[in-house]
Amino acid sequence: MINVYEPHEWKHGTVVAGVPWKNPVGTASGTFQLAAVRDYYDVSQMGAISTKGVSPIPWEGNPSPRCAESPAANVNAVGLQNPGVDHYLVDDLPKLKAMGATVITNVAGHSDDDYAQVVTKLASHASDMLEINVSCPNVSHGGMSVGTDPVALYKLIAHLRTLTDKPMIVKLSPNVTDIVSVAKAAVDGGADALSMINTLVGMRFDTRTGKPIIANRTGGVSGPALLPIALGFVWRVRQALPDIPIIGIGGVDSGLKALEFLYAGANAVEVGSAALFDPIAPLRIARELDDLLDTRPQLANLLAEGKTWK
Amino acid sequence: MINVYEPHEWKHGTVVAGVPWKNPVGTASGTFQLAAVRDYYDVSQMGAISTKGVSPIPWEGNPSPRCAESPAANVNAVGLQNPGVDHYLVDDLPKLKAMGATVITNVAGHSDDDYAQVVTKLASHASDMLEINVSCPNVSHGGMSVGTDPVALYKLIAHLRTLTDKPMIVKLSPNVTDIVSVAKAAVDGGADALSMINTLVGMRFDTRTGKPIIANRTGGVSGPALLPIALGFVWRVRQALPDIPIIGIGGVDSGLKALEFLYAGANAVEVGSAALFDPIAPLRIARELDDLLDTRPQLANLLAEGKTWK
Amino acid sequence: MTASTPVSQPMDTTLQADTTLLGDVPPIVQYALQAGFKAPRHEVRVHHVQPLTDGVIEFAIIDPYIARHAQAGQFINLYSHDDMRLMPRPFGVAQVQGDVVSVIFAVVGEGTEEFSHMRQGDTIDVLGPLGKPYAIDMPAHYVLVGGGLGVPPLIRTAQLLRQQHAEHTSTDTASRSVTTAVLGYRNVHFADSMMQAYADQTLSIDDSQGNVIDVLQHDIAQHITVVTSDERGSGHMAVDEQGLPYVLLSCGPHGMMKAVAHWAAEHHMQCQLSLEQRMGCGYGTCVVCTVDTARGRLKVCNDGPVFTREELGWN
Amino acid sequence: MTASTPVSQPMDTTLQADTTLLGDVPPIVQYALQAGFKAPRHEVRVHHVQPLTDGVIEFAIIDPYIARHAQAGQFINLYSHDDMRLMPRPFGVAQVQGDVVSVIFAVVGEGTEEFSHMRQGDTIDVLGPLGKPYAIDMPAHYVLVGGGLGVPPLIRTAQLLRQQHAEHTSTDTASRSVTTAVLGYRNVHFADSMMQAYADQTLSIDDSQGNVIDVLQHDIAQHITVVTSDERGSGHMAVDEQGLPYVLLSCGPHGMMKAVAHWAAEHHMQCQLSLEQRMGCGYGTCVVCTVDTARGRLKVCNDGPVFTREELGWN
Ligand SMILES: Cc1cc2nc3c(=O)[nH]c(=O)nc-3n(C[C@H](O)[C@H](O)[C@H](O)COP(=O)(O)OP(=O)(O)OC[C@H]3O[C@@H](n4cnc5c(N)ncnc54)[C@H](O)[C@@H]3O)c2cc1C
Ligand SMILES: Cc1cc2nc3c(=O)[nH]c(=O)nc-3n(C[C@H](O)[C@H](O)[C@H](O)COP(=O)(O)OP(=O)(O)OC[C@H]3O[C@@H](n4cnc5c(N)ncnc54)[C@H](O)[C@@H]3O)c2cc1C
Ligand SMILES: Cc1cc2nc3c(=O)[nH]c(=O)nc-3n(C[C@H](O)[C@H](O)[C@H](O)COP(=O)(O)O)c2cc1C
Ligand SMILES: Cc1cc2nc3c(=O)[nH]c(=O)nc-3n(C[C@H](O)[C@H](O)[C@H](O)COP(=O)(O)O)c2cc1C
Ligand code: FES
Ligand code: FES
Repeated sequence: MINVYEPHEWKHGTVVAGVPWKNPVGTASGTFQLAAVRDYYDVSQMGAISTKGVSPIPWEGNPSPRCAESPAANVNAVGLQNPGVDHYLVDDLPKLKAMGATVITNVAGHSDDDYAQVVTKLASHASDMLEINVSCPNVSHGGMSVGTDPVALYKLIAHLRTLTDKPMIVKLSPNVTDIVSVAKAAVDGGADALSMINTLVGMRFDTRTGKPIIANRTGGVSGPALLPIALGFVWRVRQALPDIPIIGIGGVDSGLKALEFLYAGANAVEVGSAALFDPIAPLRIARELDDLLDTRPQLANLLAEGKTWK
Repeated sequence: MINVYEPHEWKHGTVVAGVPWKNPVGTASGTFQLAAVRDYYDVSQMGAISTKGVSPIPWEGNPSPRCAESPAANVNAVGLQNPGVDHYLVDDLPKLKAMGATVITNVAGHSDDDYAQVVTKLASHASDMLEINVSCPNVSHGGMSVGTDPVALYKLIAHLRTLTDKPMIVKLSPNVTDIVSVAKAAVDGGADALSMINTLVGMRFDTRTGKPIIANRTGGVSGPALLPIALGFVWRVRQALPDIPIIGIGGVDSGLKALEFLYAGANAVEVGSAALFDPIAPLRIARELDDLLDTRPQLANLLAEGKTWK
Repeated sequence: MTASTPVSQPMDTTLQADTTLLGDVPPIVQYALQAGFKAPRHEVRVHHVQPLTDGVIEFAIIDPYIARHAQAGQFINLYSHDDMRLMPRPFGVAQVQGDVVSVIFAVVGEGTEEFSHMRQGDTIDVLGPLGKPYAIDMPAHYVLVGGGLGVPPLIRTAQLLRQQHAEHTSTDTASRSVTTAVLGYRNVHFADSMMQAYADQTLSIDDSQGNVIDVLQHDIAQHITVVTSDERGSGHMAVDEQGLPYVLLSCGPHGMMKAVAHWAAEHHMQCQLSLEQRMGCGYGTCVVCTVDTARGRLKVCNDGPVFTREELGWN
Repeated sequence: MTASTPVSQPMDTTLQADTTLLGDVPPIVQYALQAGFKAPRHEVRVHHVQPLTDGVIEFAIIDPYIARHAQAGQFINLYSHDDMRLMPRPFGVAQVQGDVVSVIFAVVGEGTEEFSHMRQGDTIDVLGPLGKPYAIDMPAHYVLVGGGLGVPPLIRTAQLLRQQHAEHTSTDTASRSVTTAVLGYRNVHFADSMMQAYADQTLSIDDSQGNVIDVLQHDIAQHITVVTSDERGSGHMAVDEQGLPYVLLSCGPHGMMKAVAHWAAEHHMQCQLSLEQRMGCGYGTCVVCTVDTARGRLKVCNDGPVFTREELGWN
């Protein structure tokens, strides 16, 4: 068993869109709240921390219940509850930077203007990267709809590009017919990297009442069940776009599964649901991967240079 | 434990697009080979038998290996290997009918003309229903591509409609941005029912070699992992199309999960992967559901009339 | 690129002292404590599993860490062995005896079904203790109002009040708290004997006899004197015959707690209520478990599960 | 709509007779047999789990049904307790002793890892016996050529040949078959002693010494006489010194079997080979496990796993 608390000299760091990561494993947006997680491990040890989606004003999210269980998965409909960008800029962001974390600010919006406001406010602050979430299935406007329409997405990203010099990751939705055209639109618009996948739309029913378990009715499916689907998306985009940095997300709960994403063509991964089931899972996975890469020098060398591979 | 071998008087039959089913549980296409299954249980007891996809000429499918495991799922790329419609008409079909089974012939094609040939040949034979598979992710032409384009789908179904009077089910792909527009295209083209979902595209990698496990590289994900996703698709289509019969497919491995599909708006279900892991699973599920419906008389009454509900 | 940063310490300095348990807990917990962090999810042994009544199980684990830390009304997450069921199952800590921590649960679904079949010596994963506890520092007459499977965390609360009692007894008799338990059951009074071990008085009722409000009305109301609380300037305050302020702590079905909060408001009692909500993580990272409060949408798992009547706006 | 149809009988009439096991097998198997069907997936107890050498495990279950039915070269599916791992794990039946059925496997992944930690009395789900067996009815000199984890199903084959031998011995000495085992290992000769219990002769070799072709060449070739087989009109046929026709049965790594098939062809021996392929179901319903043969793409699980050299076109 790995002791994640013992000081560790990371052996296999990487560079994503020019930003150095201590290791190729980040936390996934919406599954990391600093105030809760900092009591469990030194979060600055992660490759990067992707924050909860940040909106221009505080959002209260969806009514409860917000989640349901499913085989090897959970279904959630938080609806991007967050205290807004102003709060974020004086609270989580400075705290994370003070701890030495590499920070990815996940940006949420109901409209192009929402995204623009948040990106503008962040431009002059210490966030290392931005992750534009155009793929949340749990908000009624914006969110996923932008992420499923290449034309709208191109327009949005091209506009945001004019507002910031920060490395900009676009987080893609799996709820699409043709991921490659969406990915290309994001890259053409000026994305520096892609992260994928966000959750798949899904739901469960209470077999006593016959009603949906989640108040919002549908939610987003995450967890190990997503793994093969997410790998398929990453691989297909990597075939089409050999050079864009890709962060693989979906069902990573071990170093071996993180490794699968690297083989699929990802430059790094983010860990979501696994952290819900054990607070220290992201760091454990980072450590497992660090050891697995010892025996794969070729892959480790490419990673160290922040290159992609096929 | 239910004894599936004991003679059983089905309490809760249904009617799907005018065709009586002994119970609302069928087998899903590609997971039922008569020659193998008949040794394990009386297949005529199922609500319906959906056969392996039938093509105009024998197809040899994809090279091996054709499957990989994944959490609560399997990934397969059989590629519709089958001995062709002529063989089907003299072998499986008459045998199934002689046993008293309600038969759904799953129709496969690489082109509109392929589908038309099979439908034409079947028109004068004893198959009770046709299930047009426009959603197989594992063939390079036709297959899924038709099922993700509403315009092409409408055209295909409208043409097939002129070739047969048999109740025609269109089997939808989950690999789409907007299932409702695809579903509407199928119904507008003349579909009598919809079945959903086929498999989601996915893949796994061998962490020793770094290569995809499946020879075809990507495959279709099936099994319990699909459940919430499939329920979400059925529910959304049911909201949009209150009257079309829907057969729910994806991750059904118990009577309770079949029941969830009925609550989501399905008129019946098909059982796929569960049969791979236990030959008698489909019949067990049918029996479990038959008992569960005893305590849900309202639902059972609607079912008996072949109605849909919300 | 190679980076090295020494493991930094968490902000919560209260965690740092506790390195006394190092010998008795699983290595991962030892390492966490040594580094000054909370224990992560860890594997422990089952001590016993015992049915209390139909479908209600007492489930005990050996966990010195949780035993030492579980405060009033806190809960722990139990996890299934079957990865088809990944989500946490939260249960209020019911009792601590030495290193043995017990919870009491109703078998309602797949997870509780699985746990109910476990036996002594089996292993199970656990995280906790979790959640904001009942505030029981103030000397008071605590009225513990529990309904059904809301009773267990109140047993632990009574146990801690009894411990405070024992610690204070020699030095400061004036500030001793008093505990009255008011318990409502569907039928079998399965937790009375446990509660009696700690509470000064245990009153209980089941559905065939009435409900907890009947008990409060019949057995508590007459002992209340309402005084004017100058100190706080908050107007009226209920005290008992010894002059101890009444504080009502409740856990149980939503409807019962609303009625209890209402009753407490009418009788000028402070009132803290412990809520339930479906949870994604149980430790505050997913924002799945919210409840609407006067302070906005808060997380039941670590802004609660205990909230005041005022926070909930239950008047 | 209500429909009722009596349970019809399966086509395979050989199944119908076997209702003698009714008392010893799980109810679901009893019911299946009574109704004239094959046993579905069912739960049995583990009899023992024993390491034979590093990472190679003998795993035995108590299963009277499989014990009675397992033919030469057939396999069984074992299933994980963890529903994250739904797929079947196929293993050749290695030995049957009374009601105890054993397999021998290498720990290579998650499933075999899990099984290797099981202990006597644990439960496990199983399906089988599955697959088309080696044809061993003809009196012959059977040369069983196994490599590594391909050896186990050949042990069962030798066991059945020995049983035939025992049954024939009193009446018909002329038609007694002879069994020579030729086994190749990476290092430890873990299965020799088991094979010796049944085979007339057991020759083995490991990678440091050479390979099975070396053994065939050195110890078998010189005993071969090639005769003209008029009866079949198929030209030449290898017979041993007693005039028994040689039949080569092989199971092992792909490369080894190809070499063996080639050697057999050169020496005019009949040759049957048992293949491996990733399986979705193991019983013939999913068409996942195919191999390309002269008769087209066939299913390893129930068109095989045993194929003739001619079917495979391995010349
Ligand atoms: C803070 C807290 C303390 C609790 N303490 C107790 C206790 O002491 N005794 C007791 O019997 N029960 C208690 N519960 C309820 C208990 O958590 C659920 O009954 C249990 O999780 C059901 O699990 P299951 O696998 O049997 O049900 P399933 O329906 O199979 O569970 C599926 C999912 O839904 C969740 N879920 C189902 N019912 C509830 C519920 N009522 N509340 C929250 N989540 C639910 C499960 O945790 C799981 O994630 C408490 C709940 C909370 C939030
Ligand atoms: C007919 C047949 C008979 C076999 N007999 C034996 C035997 O007697 N002894 C023995 O050690 N092995 C045997 N094997 C191989 C054995 O099935 C695999 O080693 C085993 O399934 C690996 O399981 P795992 O969970 O440890 O590996 P994992 O890699 O975790 O398995 C993942 C999936 O891949 C499949 N898989 C992995 N390796 C193989 C393989 N080599 N062949 C087929 N499927 C595989 C598994 O069944 C499972 O579905 C046989 C295979 C077949 C097809
Ligand atoms: C509770 C929860 C909340 C989430 N919130 C966000 C969010 O705010 N922004 C975002 O981009 N993704 C969000 N996600 C999606 C995850 O970041 C991730 O893409 C997804 O869960 C798949 O990864 P996993 O299988 O590792 O969980 C959320 C996921 C969960 C489970
Ligand atoms: C091995 C395999 C082969 C399949 N072949 C077909 C097919 O020929 N035609 C078809 O429409 N669907 C095919 N499917 C899809 C299933 O019918 C079903 O839609 C899917 O597996 C989801 O259901 P499940 O989760 O119950 O398996 C196949 C699925 C599997 C696992
Ligand atoms: S359950 Fe995750 S924040 Fe409360
Ligand atoms: S494994 Fe399913 S047909 Fe062979």
